[in-house]
Amino acid sequence: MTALLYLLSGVLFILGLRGLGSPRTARRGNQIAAVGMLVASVVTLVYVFDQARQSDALSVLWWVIILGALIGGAIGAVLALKVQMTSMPELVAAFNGFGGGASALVAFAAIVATGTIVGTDVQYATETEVTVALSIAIGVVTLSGSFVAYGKLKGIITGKPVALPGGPYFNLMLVILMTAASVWAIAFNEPMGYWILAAIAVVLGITGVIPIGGADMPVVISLLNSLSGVAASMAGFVIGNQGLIIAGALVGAAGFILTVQMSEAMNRSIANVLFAGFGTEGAAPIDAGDKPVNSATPEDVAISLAYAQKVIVVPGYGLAVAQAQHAVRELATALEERDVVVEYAIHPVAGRMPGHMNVLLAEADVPYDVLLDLDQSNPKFPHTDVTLVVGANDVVNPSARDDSGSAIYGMPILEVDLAATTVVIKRSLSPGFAGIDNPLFYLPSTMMLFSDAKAALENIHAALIEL
Amino acid sequence: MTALLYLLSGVLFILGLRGLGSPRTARRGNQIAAVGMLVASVVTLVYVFDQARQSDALSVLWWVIILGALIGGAIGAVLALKVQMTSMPELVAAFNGFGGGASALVAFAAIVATGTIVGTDVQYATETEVTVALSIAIGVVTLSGSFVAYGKLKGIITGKPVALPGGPYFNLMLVILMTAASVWAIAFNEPMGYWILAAIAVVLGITGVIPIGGADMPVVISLLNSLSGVAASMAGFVIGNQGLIIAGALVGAAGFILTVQMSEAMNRSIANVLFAGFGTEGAAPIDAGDKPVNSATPEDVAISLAYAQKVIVVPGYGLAVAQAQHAVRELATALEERDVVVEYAIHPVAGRMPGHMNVLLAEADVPYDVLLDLDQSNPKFPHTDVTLVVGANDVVNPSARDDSGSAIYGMPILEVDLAATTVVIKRSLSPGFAGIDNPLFYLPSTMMLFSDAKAALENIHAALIEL
Amino acid sequence: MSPEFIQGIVVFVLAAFIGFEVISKVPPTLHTPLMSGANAISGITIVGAIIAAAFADGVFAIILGVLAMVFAMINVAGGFLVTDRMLEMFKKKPVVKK
Amino acid sequence: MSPEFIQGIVVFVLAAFIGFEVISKVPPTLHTPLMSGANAISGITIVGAIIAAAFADGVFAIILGVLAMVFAMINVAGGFLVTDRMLEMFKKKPVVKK
Ligand SMILES: NC(=O)c1ccc[n+]([C@@H]2O[C@H](COP(=O)([O-])OP(=O)(O)OC[C@H]3O[C@@H](n4cnc5c(N)ncnc54)[C@H](OP(=O)(O)O)[C@@H]3O)[C@@H](O)[C@H]2O)c1
Ligand SMILES: NC(=O)c1ccc[n+]([C@@H]2O[C@H](COP(=O)([O-])OP(=O)(O)OC[C@H]3O[C@@H](n4cnc5c(N)ncnc54)[C@H](OP(=O)(O)O)[C@@H]3O)[C@@H](O)[C@H]2O)c1
Repeated sequence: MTALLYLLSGVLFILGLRGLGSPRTARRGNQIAAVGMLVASVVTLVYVFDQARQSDALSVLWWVIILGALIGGAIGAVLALKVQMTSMPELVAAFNGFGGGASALVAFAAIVATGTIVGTDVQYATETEVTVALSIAIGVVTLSGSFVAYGKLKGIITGKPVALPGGPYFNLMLVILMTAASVWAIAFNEPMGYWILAAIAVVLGITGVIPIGGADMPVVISLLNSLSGVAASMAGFVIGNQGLIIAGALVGAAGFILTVQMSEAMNRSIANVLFAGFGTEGAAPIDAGDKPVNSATPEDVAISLAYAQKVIVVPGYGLAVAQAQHAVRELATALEERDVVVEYAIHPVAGRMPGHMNVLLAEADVPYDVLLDLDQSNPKFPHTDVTLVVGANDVVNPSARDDSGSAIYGMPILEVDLAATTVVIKRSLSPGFAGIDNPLFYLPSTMMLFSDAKAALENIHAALIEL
Repeated sequence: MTALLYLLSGVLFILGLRGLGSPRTARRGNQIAAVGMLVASVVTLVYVFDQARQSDALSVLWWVIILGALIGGAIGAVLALKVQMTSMPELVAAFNGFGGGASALVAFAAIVATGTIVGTDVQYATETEVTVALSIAIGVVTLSGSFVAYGKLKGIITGKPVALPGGPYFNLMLVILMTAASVWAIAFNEPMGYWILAAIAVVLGITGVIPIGGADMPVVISLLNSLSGVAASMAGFVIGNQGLIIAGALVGAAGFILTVQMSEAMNRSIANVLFAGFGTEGAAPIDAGDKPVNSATPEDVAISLAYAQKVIVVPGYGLAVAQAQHAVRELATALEERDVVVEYAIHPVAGRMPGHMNVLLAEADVPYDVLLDLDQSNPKFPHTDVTLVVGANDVVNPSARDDSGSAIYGMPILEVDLAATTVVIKRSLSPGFAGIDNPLFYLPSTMMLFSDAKAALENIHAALIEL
Repeated sequence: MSPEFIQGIVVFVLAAFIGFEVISKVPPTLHTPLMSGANAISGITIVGAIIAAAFADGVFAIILGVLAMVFAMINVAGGFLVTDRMLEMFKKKPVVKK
Repeated sequence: MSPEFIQGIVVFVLAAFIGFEVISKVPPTLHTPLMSGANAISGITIVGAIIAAAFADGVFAIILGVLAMVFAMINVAGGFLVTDRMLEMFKKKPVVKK
């Protein structure tokens, strides 16, 4: 029976994941998955109760379960309900780290137990010991890796790629050391080996993630999410629980495929993300030579917007970090009151993680039907009076289309240079994530407004009211 | 180990099925699945050998295995290599029937065994006996149902829907009787019940399929294919073999989804196919009243084709039954020698089963790149000089687009009426599968050539050479 | 229910989900070969047939065993061969003329 | 290898296939919520945490058990809640003006 109920929870996870794959059913999908988790938890509690009833030697430490659940639940709920939508990437990283850590702790609890945990003896079969080592190794790497990702996204740790001595070979060496520690633990029945394994895993999590640029963190988090699924699955082997094995494997595989798709959306391979040290956030301004730039004031921009018929807003990473999603929505409303038609063109990787911009604009109550994706918006730019680019750079760089020597050549872009007038709001001529210059800025039809995104939008709004 | 090797064969089946879903990888997918079958068979032979070695009481009847394999393999191979591509639907039906029958036989063998078949005792647990009943019931229904489908497709049994006394309730009653027989067999431990069950299942297979029209047989076969997968899975429960359970469930589900997709391609629901008795093959000619028809000779058609620049051929069911795929290809070649551009527009349900027309034209060596699907061909008809409709009717019926009262309203069609001239080759003004009149035949721009498809194409070809 | 039987249900459900997902969107062009290929895989019952034939005891059991082998083998051999024959024709041919 | 362990491998492989197939083509718009939702499901390790906490013997084991519960619960509660909060925003809003 227990097995069938775990299967039921697994089926609910499958249906939930499938639901999450389509906009109409996404919310319901998440809820179905949550019900699956509830089923799995209740089944486990009943199982625990039953085990204890059947054996006099066992008594259940209910207070440990309740205490842990209350503390963890409270922390999780507060974080989830308090977080700003712009901070979503780091929150997911943190949650994921805790999940990986929990799997490692379960494996540790299993080897620490002197008596009969889950009815098995302390003396495990070799294959089970291998899964103990795997849950610890993968779980701990997930934990420490996720917190480095968190730090990078939060700005506590530098977002720049940090070169390691020996590059990837350093991490390869750590993996070899971890294997050695595991062999020691398993072959010589030496629990100390597991603790050494965990210690090295902490280091690997750090050195594995630190060489990767801050803007690549979403891909890293997705990969770590896949790993935490695998860690859960391995913990399932340790305690002989198929519910864990099924759900863990499901997330492990789904997370991996999602990672691949995310890399593809950025026109990169996973290997390139993990090992290339791409990304130069905060790089020095490109030497623009004496190429002329049309610098504009908020008043200039307000005038061209006010007398336009059709405006398309192109939000980018800069809008997300400046938290300007509400400001842009308010400006759009003011324009609509003047009968200007305003739409938004959303590049798949605009923002801090794929799909992030849609979340941000949804938060600011931008209606779904004025959000255009890549294929919908590109045919519209030639018929657009003013395109307002807010803190976007790479995703509107015409070199990706025109210059086969460019680092981002071939990446799909929003062709804002085809609009009659393009306004670009950013703080300087600094390059974006890819670290390359953008010919768009020097076009005669482009007006540059050098300012923080939020301040700029508010100033334009103010100037518009004055008109 | 055995379990893991069966898992490997299951994985090969999954990869094979996935490969079959895309044109580039389809052949390789089938080969991968065949390797999976080889793995499963070898693993089973080794397992059998091993069981016998371990127990003195068991000896393996190798000759039974070899004899059966040789006879079955020879029959299967001869049928597969000899069959004409136009007879594909009935061959798949026959193969499928044998598969279902085999599963039922396995279940019977398990209950007949007086000693130790597969190491278990004759006295099965109740749940296992339920699966015995299910494999017998589903397997036998598949067997007899498939052979009725075979007969209908072959023309041995009438293709017309045959109304049953009581309609679907008759079959419902059979299902209830089968349940009663199973309960008798299981609850009272009475093997006779299984034989009665099998006898009623033979009837249900017949009465389930006979009310369905001949042209709907492909959907029925696909559904029976799904059932034979389920029967195999149930047989897996009976003999406690997970290789069977996994592969059977896989095919059962895949076959079911395929059935749904087939029905959708015909603009119908599965329930409509199974219970509506649609289809009136061989119906009396529609009374065309005194609507004028342009009747043409092969010479007339040859002239308009010869002086066209662009011709699109629309093959239908009539081309398939007349086996005219080679004749049409030869005519096209002759036209190409006269610098006429010839392409083919393939409706998804043109032919005797979905996708069948592509197989037939591929057999006749028509190159893949001149085959247009629905979306590719419809924009081309307005720029086409002559459209040559060979034995197609419903799929080119403009009523599906124009007449909201029509039985096929909403079904996607090939809009051949938009071409400058349309030539329709068929034997009479009889309706097609849907049994409704076709306004296309009475258009001023339509020429009707009343003849068997193959003869007509050969006559046009001959006339073309004379020109 | 015995643990083995429950385990059977677990793998049955999981495998069925895979079947559903794998055949999610197949172009109608391939429906005929796919049906034929899936039919060949349902010949997996050959595994059961081998076991039934191998350990048949008594004349009647032997008859059942032989028949099961014959039936299953027709499905397997015929199914894979005919699917391959069909798909071989789909192979991109060099466009000879034009 | 024990039969249970082998059975574990079987369901692992099947479940992984389902994971691959289900997330075959998801629009980038949903990548952020999907990642967050998948992350919540990986909190399934709560099952292990409950068992570890329930049968902990000794102070050290209790500490591990409490920590495992806290960690897993943060992941589960936080993960599902934040995903729901995000997706709630996606809900089609009535277009107020224009
Ligand atoms: N979304 C993802 O999941 C993801 C993940 C990894 C990588 N990427 C990569 O990130 C890039 C995203 O393209 P993007 O065009 O959105 O961003 P981008 O190319 O990184 O450019 C963002 C621009 O925003 C400006 N900016 C930063 N803070 C600002 C503020 N407070 N106010 C105004 N402007 C500000 C910066 O210029 P100033 O410094 O001059 O202000 C910068 O040039 C792509 O290359 C993509 O491949 C995306
Ligand atoms: N492909 C599938 O899988 C499938 C399955 C089930 C149902 N269907 C249904 O079948 C129909 C298929 O449309 P379709 O346009 O291909 O066929 P159709 O509408 O059935 O018409 C076929 C026409 O071919 C003519 N014909 C028959 N034998 C001929 C011969 N030897 N020489 C020349 N003409 C001959 C018949 O007219 P004469 O008698 O006047 O010659 C008939 O009108 C659709 O309604 C579809 O929904 C298809």
